[in-house]
Amino acid sequence: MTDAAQDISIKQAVEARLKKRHRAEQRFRLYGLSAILLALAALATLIGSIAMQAAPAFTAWEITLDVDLDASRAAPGVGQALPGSPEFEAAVRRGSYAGLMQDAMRDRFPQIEERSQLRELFGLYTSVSSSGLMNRVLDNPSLLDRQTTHTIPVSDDVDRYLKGQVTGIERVRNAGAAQLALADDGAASLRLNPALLDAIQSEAGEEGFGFGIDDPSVIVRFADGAARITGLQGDVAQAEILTPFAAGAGEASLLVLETPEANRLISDAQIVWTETLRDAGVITRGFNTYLFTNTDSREPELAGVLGALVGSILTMLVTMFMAVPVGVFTALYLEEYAPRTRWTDLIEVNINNLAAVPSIVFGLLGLAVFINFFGMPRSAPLVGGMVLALMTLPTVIISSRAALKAVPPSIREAALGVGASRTQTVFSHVLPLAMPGIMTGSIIGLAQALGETAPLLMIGMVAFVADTPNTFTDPSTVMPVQIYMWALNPERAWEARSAAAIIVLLSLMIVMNAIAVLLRRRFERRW
Amino acid sequence: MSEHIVKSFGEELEQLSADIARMGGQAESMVADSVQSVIRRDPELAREIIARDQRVDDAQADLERKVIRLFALRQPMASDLRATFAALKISADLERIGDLAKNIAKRSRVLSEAEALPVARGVDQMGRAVSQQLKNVLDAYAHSHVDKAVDVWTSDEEIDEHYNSLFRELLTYMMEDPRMISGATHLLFIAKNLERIGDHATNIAEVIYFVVTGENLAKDRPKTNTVEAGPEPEED
Amino acid sequence: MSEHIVKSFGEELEQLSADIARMGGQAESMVADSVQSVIRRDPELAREIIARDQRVDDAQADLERKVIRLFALRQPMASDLRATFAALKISADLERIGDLAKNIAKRSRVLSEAEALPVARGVDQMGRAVSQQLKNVLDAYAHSHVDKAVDVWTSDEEIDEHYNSLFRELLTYMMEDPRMISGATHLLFIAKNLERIGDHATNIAEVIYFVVTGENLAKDRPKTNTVEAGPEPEED
Amino acid sequence: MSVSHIVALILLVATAAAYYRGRERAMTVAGGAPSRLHSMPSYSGYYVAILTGLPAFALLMLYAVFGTPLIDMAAMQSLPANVASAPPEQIELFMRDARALAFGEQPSRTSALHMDMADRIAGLTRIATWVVALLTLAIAGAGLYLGQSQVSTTLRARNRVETVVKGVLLLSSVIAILTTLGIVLSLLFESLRFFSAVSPIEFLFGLQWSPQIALREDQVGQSGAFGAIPLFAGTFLITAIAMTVAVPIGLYAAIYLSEYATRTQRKVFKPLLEILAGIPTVVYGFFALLTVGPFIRAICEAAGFGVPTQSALAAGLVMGIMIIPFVSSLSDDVINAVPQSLRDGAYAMGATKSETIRQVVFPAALPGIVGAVLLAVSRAIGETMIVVMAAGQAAKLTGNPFESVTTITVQIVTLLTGDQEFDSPKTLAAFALGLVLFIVTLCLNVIALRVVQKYREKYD
Amino acid sequence: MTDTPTPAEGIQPPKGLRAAMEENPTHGVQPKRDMKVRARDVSVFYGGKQALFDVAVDIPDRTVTALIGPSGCGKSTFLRTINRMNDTIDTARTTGVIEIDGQNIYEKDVDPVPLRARVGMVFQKPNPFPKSIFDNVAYGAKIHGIAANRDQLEEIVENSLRRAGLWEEVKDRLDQPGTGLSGGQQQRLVIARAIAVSPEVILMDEPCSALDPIATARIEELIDELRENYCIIIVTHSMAQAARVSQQTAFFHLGKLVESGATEEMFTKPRDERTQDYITGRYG
Amino acid sequence: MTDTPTPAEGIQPPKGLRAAMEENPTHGVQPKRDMKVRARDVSVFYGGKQALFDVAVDIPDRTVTALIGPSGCGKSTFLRTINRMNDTIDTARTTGVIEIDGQNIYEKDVDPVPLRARVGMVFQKPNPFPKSIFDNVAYGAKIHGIAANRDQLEEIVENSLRRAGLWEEVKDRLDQPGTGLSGGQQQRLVIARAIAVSPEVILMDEPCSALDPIATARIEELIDELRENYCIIIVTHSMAQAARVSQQTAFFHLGKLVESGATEEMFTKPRDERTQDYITGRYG
Repeated sequence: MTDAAQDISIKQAVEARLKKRHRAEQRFRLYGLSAILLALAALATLIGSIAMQAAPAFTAWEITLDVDLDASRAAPGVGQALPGSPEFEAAVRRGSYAGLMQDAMRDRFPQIEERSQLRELFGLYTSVSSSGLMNRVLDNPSLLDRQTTHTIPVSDDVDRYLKGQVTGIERVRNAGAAQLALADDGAASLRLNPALLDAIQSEAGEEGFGFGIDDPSVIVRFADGAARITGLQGDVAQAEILTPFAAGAGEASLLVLETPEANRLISDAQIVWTETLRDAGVITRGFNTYLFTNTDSREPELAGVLGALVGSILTMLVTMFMAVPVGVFTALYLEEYAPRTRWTDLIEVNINNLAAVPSIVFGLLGLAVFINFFGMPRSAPLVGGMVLALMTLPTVIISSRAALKAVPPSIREAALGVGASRTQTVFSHVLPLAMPGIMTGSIIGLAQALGETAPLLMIGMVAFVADTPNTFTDPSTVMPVQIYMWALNPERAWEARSAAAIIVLLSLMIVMNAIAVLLRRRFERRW
Repeated sequence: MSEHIVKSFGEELEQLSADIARMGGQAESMVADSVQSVIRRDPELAREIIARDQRVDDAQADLERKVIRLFALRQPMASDLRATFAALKISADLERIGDLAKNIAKRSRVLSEAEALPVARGVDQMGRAVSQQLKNVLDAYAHSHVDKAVDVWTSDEEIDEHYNSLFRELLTYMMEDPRMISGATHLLFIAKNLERIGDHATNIAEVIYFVVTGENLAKDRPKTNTVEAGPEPEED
Repeated sequence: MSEHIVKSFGEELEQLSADIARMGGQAESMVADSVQSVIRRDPELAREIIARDQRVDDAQADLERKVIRLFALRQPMASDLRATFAALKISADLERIGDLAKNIAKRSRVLSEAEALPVARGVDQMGRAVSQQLKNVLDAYAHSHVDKAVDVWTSDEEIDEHYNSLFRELLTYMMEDPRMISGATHLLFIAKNLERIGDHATNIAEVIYFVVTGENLAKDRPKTNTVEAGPEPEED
Repeated sequence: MSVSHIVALILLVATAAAYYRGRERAMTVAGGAPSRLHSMPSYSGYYVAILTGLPAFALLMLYAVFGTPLIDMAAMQSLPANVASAPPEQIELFMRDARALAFGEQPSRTSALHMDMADRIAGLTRIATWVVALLTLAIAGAGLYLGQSQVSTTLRARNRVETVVKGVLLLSSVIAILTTLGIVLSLLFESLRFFSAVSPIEFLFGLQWSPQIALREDQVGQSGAFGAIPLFAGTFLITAIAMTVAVPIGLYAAIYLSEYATRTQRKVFKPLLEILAGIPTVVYGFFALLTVGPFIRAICEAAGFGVPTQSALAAGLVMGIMIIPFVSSLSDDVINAVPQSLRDGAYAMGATKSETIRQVVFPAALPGIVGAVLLAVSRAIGETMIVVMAAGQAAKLTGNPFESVTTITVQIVTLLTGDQEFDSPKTLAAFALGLVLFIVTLCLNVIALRVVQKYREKYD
Repeated sequence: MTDTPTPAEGIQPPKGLRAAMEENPTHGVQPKRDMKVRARDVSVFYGGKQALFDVAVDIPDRTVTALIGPSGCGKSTFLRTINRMNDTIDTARTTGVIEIDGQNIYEKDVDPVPLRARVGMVFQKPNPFPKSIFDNVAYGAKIHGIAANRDQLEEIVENSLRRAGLWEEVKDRLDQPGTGLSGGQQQRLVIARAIAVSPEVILMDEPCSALDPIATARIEELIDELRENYCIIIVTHSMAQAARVSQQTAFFHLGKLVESGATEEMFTKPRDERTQDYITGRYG
Repeated sequence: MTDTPTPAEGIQPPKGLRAAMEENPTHGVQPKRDMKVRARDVSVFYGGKQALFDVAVDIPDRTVTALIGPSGCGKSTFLRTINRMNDTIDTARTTGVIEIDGQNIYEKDVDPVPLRARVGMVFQKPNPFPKSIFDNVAYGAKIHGIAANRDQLEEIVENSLRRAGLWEEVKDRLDQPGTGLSGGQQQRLVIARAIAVSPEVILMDEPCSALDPIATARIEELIDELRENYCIIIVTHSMAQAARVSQQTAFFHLGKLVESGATEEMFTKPRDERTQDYITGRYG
């Protein structure tokens, strides 16, 4: 090879291939980068879509009513019962708060008298909300016989309408004058001035829709009233009155709802009332505190995560106090004490396997052993925590072992070499050095457990629980299960709720992981 | 003994031995030739020998340089260390032997111009004995023969006897004929030189013993002649 | 130069220098004393000197052992290597100087029994010159003075002149009075020995030059006397 | 605070005191020079504390676990014969009410018999509590005495304490074994009950899965159809889709991260990918159900054919995304474990980066990567929430990814949530499915772990 | 060079071997003197594999004894039998007798923990605890209850650091982590830590293999100083190092002790052909 | 000893240094001869830290040149500039000029990939690929497309293994994994792998530090044989090794090149005080 000619030919051979090789290099690198970008795009889509779905759930439209807490209706037969006494409480509980609120509502729309219309009107909020008012009275008896304002969330359909999720809306204010023509048979006709007519036609005409039940609704509002146009003849429009007019004519404004009434859960009339109430400042938008202060509910607008959150915390406590000490002790035993025998090999293989056993199998274990065999209560954080502890145990053991392994043997040799016993070596050198790693691993394991759903479904944590659990044996649910249950509800309002719950859960996990990362950063030691 | 893993180290050590062997050969021939130049009164041979000494000197300087190099670069151990060390010592002895032979040659040139002295046979005999010693000890070195080296070491005595008899003979001549004093003095020194060459051969024998066994030959060499015995004090 | 990190290595090297210094002192005093014993015709002193030589020999053997040990255990490098090597060479020279002094002492014992020769002054002068050379070169070694060593090396010529004149003088005596031949022969050898001691001092000077500079002194020493000049061939 | 709580508190204090007592004693024995002792004084302290506390606490624990059943048993000795011969469920109910009465809780019903039993239980409990309390304190006292009298310069307190510590650690490690044992036994036990009703052959090879039929006993074909092949097929289909997504993306991502990414890129990308791993599966399910499913449907409708929102493809895609970080981080570990020296070796030969990766790093890491992929497969098979929410319920035997399919895990969830009779084959079928799931994943895990372990040994 | 024990004082061949060696006059029977460690028939098995075969050797006090030999020759294994560090390896099994001051440390009732305080050990890689310099040195004294109070402890720490030649370099930063020192300093810290419990024997397992020549030289200098007070046994990969620091050398080969004796002898005239080959770098 | 280049043929001090050295007669200006590698003003920075300062040195062909110096002196860093291995470290930046056969390898258009085929490298720890012995050696030839067919490839593999002195040991098991060989054999395998692409320069970064003395001796022997055909540059921790294998030595200290010259000169009469101190083991 010292032959110069050969050297040159080798050089040429090398040069000849270079271009091809560099192109391959570029390609390969591109694949790698695309893979990462693809994965990140998926992440972005996931987070983005959830955030978008969740965003509306963090605000809530509320209706504020002036309620007259007449004692005869709010606390019938209260007599002289002292506030706070059982008699007082019983009296208040007998009170008809729903009625009081309906009265307050009716005061807003004195024109409405029809029963069916009234039912629709009261459908703007959920009647269950009236219990809130009762609780206020119980807490503050001085409210009795007074006028007070009470704020409740509007119903989910109204809420969705107000957030623009139900239908597209076109509003034309001061569109022109309108005059009520005749209104004898419930159906009415309106005389519209040309400007208004133009406006209606320009809204409707382009798409050429009619004014049937399957067409977008065109509503004319003036003089505190509103009517939905059902047909046009010259400058006269047939209309269905939604809210009676206070006067015969007025400067009208137009409301065009793109989704036909038949395709939505909120009626034209409800929309009109909602609009009216909003214009009056009775319906306002605020931060959705219900999401955090309420427990689960059948009504989306009232449902909150508090119960599930407390359930999760209780469950995690059980998991933590079981999995972490046992896991760390096991890791210590295996890593520092156990002689390498068949027995320890078995334990080791076993632990590694457990780490990869599907979580649902742990659920089956919990169901068969804890609930059926030991007869422990279903749906309880205690059982849930135990099942999750068993599931988390391998993670804790493995990460603790990794942390212990990362402590260089030289430290052990050093300690043994100066005459420390095995236990002294372990507890005064190895364990403290491994502690940050153990903590990090444990927190990550707990965070995983926090997000775990499947095994808890097995042990009945899927039940509907309307109370906040107080003890480890109370029935409860946990965050991920709550999300699962909400997500499976058919009403569209749950979608946002569960997305919001997801955001809460993710924030919780982010906090835990951040602590873990911080711990790792703070105490990371490179050997 | 096995070979060195690093061949060049082994080669360098062998090179040292080879250098010693070559130097030994040169020194040996110089000794034999110088005695011949005395006996044959051959100034040409003498001149040639004197020129040859430079080669031995150069060889010795070269060898010394190699040994230092070896110590610096190879750090020889155990037998290698002893061999290296021995090469150093033997080369010094050989260089001295060369010098002594050169001195004999120089004196032979002076003698060849003066009147001949009737001691040629004695010088010849002594020269042969010394040459033989030298040859034996170099053979012992070449083949690492301890026994042969010990033989040389013990038989130094013979040469000392040659020297003593030659010394007495020369003194007698000088007293008999003062004209001969100058020549006899040179012969005296020649004899002395031969005796010294014998001593160096014994030194080499000691070194060989050390190389092979790692031990020193006992200090009390079984020398028989005493200081007071002859008219001549024993050097060393 | 800084200290060795491993102190004991430094100590061992210093020990070598100290050993050389002590040997040098012993050799120096032996040379001076042996000349005195010739001049003062003091057989007692001579006997004592002969005994003292054993010490120098032992010291040299000991030093050689230490050097081998040092090579084996410390693998000296660079200046340390040169110093170790130098110690080895200087000790060999000193040992030879001791031997030569002993030989002078032996001859002085023989001489003191015979008739006195009138060359005491010449021997004395030459002895002093040689002793001075030796002293200078040992000083140069102790203080690593290259210049001083080079001085010694160049001034060897002086001693050679002393020797030549003493040689001629002695030859004259011998021819004049054959009874003196025996004594004069011894004196001849004594002068020769002194001249050799001077040569060894020059050798030591060369070694010192090598230790300090790492270079060899040029081979062509500026010697003035030529082979044919005097009646005596120059030993090299 | 109950007597037991007070005793526990006293015991705690006594244990702490015993520690100080033991240490003090050791110092006294040593005359102030601890080096004369075999063990340091604190070990004597621990030793005495252990003797004092451990047996006593053990007794308390035993009482807490077995006390109630023992008392019940003792109380039941006096049950009238007619009650005693009642079915066990009724006795159980009766005892529960009696216990509730005894401890002042709300019973479901009361009777004289109930009151009688309640009195008996209350009395026995009071006696037992006091006996146990006194016994506990006595044991603690004895331990304290024994312990401190043993303290001497030659007492091997350290060795004894360490033996106890080791014992505790050993006990902990047994729990992991017990868990596996629990899984195996519970699955096996219930599955055997299932197989006594449905033949394993039918279960494993049957093509029809419709367990819903068997709701009422008088229904025809009450055993329903328990042929699990459609479930296996559905599981396989979804897993295959998931792996098609996850393996290439995960692997290339790992390679890019470990070999190409600059330090800043790595700092940004890696945690982002890890976020993907940390997201709960229920969130992925939600995503699949409400975003991916409708999206796929929309695309298909645009392309002219109708598909259901819940489809194998939606579930598989999302599961694939979920598994990407799993594959990438395991592969990243494996690739990083390949020693730098190998890369240096290849670079020094003049290999380009991609050549180094493809020809040296990847082959070296292959066993580990195979292990990682197997683990990912096992994970995909066992994944529950995504498929429950996004794959549908239809037990169809199909290879069309746009159709809705069902999987083993979906069926387990379906069968076990809601009201259930615990001995109907429908419920038990879930355990049989669980057993299959466990065995399959176990096999995958064992193989994967073996492969990974072999790989690790190579570069340790 | 000054007070090297002569071969006669050095490593004693045990009785069994003496007969074989009496031919060699420098290795004849010698009166037994000040032997700190005596090993007889020491064999070590790792699992089913025998790593050490019937090693018998006597190691004198106040001397540095080097164990040399090619990789896997058993020198480290033998070193670790002397403080029973092999006990910490599950599969290791040691047979035979090792006496320290006449007491067999492999007897049943010997607790290896206090034994390791008597027999200190320094490892290949410096392994200070990730604690302060002070705590590193004080650790042994603490667990063995050697210091009665803080003052005593401080005294022990200072003394040990002084002896290890580290005091001047670290006295102003005793509270800083020991892991922040340079490699050579760390190794001296570890030696100080070993000294702090006043061991009788110090074992060193290739203590300089992770250090550069200058740090190595410092450690060698330290070993040389410590020799006056301890029985030091050092395993080294480097023959040159064995030559420099030790007075006694034992050569291991294939798990057997081939030859032992004064270092000077070993490096100038080894008796066994294998030793000779190894030392001079020949095929072995 | 036989064909050592004299100092005059050896490492040439660059022009800048020559003036300073002309006092010393053995280091006067020499005619430029057969210099394979020329470095000028080479500095290396790791992040903000400068690891190498303006190194200027000429390295002759067909010679072993040793780079020595205490830990962290920059010797390995310099070595890695010669085949641009430092490029693979993100934070490393190299300035200055390194010429191989007169071509500056740090010029913009120089592709490090073919460069590394010309400049082979052997590392501290033997790093055979986890492939068969054959594939290990064939690797370079394959990626660079050197062999036209299987026969040529086999020939290249055999030749390289022969040159690396490994052929006899492995010829019967070429298909077995290279990682199954012993440490010393692995290192020779790696050398064979480097040779297979016919490099002109071979860099070795402490190639024996992971090996025992016997394996080390084998590698040194191999290096000595390879010298006839290659320009070999070796970084070594061990001065003794530098002395044994090299003809030229360069001494680095604190990132600077202190002295370079013939090895024999360096080890018997170094010119710089720092070199002297380092080589003789004095405080430096």
